Amino acid sequence: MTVTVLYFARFREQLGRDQDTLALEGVDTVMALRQHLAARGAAYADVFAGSGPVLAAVNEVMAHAGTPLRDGDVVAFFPMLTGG
Amino acid sequence: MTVTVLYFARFREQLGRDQDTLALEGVDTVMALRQHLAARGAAYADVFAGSGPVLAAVNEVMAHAGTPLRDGDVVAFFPMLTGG
Amino acid sequence: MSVDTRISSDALPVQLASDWLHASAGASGAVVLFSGLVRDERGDVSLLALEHYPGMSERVLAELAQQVMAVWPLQRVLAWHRVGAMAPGEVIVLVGVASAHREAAFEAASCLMDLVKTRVPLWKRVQGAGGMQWVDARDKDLAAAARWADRFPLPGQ
Amino acid sequence: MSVDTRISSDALPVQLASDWLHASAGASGAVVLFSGLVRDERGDVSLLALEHYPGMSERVLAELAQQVMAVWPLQRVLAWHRVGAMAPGEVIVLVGVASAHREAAFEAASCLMDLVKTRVPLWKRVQGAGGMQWVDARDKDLAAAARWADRFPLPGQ
Repeated sequence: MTVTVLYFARFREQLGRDQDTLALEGVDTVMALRQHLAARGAAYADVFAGSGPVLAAVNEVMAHAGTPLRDGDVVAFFPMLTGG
Repeated sequence: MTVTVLYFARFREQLGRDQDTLALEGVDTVMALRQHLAARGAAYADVFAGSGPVLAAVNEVMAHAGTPLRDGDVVAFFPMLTGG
Repeated sequence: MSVDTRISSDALPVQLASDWLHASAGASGAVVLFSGLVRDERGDVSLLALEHYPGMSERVLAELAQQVMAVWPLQRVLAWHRVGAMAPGEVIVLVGVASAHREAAFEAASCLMDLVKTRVPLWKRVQGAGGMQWVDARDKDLAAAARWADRFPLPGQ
Repeated sequence: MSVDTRISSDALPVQLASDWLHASAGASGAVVLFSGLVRDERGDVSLLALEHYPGMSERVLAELAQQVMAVWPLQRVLAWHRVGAMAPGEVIVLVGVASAHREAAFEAASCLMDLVKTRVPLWKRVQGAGGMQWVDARDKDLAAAARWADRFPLPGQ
């Protein structure tokens, strides 16, 4: 299946990009996607296997580690929110 | 001694006047003045010996029953406050 | 630090109040402005009239604003109260603060409103179907004001 | 009952927000309007920039306003948030409500601000002496938002 992955704020800067489009096999939850991303290289490991909190949204709704992924999903990863 | 007594809101209407200037003997606290006023007639009795709360200020500062009175004081009587 | 209080029989200019509070921007991160309006009570109220004790009302309002300024870290405090006759929808009272922090701003503005309702010599009556009626003090307002009693002891001789 | 939410890269018009909230006057007896401003931190901050997740930020903000409307008796709820670059003193966010009662108005406005700070996908950075820095989430904001957790459960799939 194919998912679009978006990166925001500090993560976008650390990765030097704002999105990836990934063809995935056997990656069927947010946590599995996060582990998959952590293995893509040093910058990805810093973001996805580092000590800072990683929030996720699937199709613009806040998600948790076990949220299932489906073909065509848009998954966004971002740090803690600091609006207002 | 002489004191000026002011009446506000419902009290002013019940008494049909907004102030009295009184020459007093032996009336030396707010409570004593209130009792003195209650004896002045039916309308005064309704206000000053009735069941409703009576607030008082002496020289524009909130007072209590035992607040002493001095010559020249301005004493105001009024019902509960309802601003805002 | 700056305080602006007034009692006025003219319409209260909301925008002027808002502009004044926002003018401390930069230092302040938070402005809260409360407007109290004459409610029509679904058509039951056609007029509201506010009587005050001239001299004392101004002085008490100014003192309350100063006291609130002393309790919370505020840059500006505003309290404008209207007296006289007002129609439904008109502004009775404006209370606002500017502060570095929003928690302080909300708490201070809410406190000052509670105190204005119960400590300034003001009396309200409304014109309804049954003629002009004095409004009774509400237990809810007294309870709200009682929350602040320890930090704002009642004056008294 | 009416809700107005927006995310905008233009300056937020405080007066327009205030006017809209006051336009339900008559039914409403209380308007509370909160403005969040860029603090200069005594000269340490020269610029603030807000990034958002377009699409999601608008949707979450609108949902929060609707949820607040469902919890308190409100006539109007407004939540306008600015994104992009801002100077100290400029307005970042406006949150306001109109209600029949002031207790509801203060509580609802304060709650909505707590939720806006912690649930809308927005990220702040500031330009200071050390260059452009991402702002960390504050424990205080998370604690403030946690007060409402039972009435405003977090969405999630």
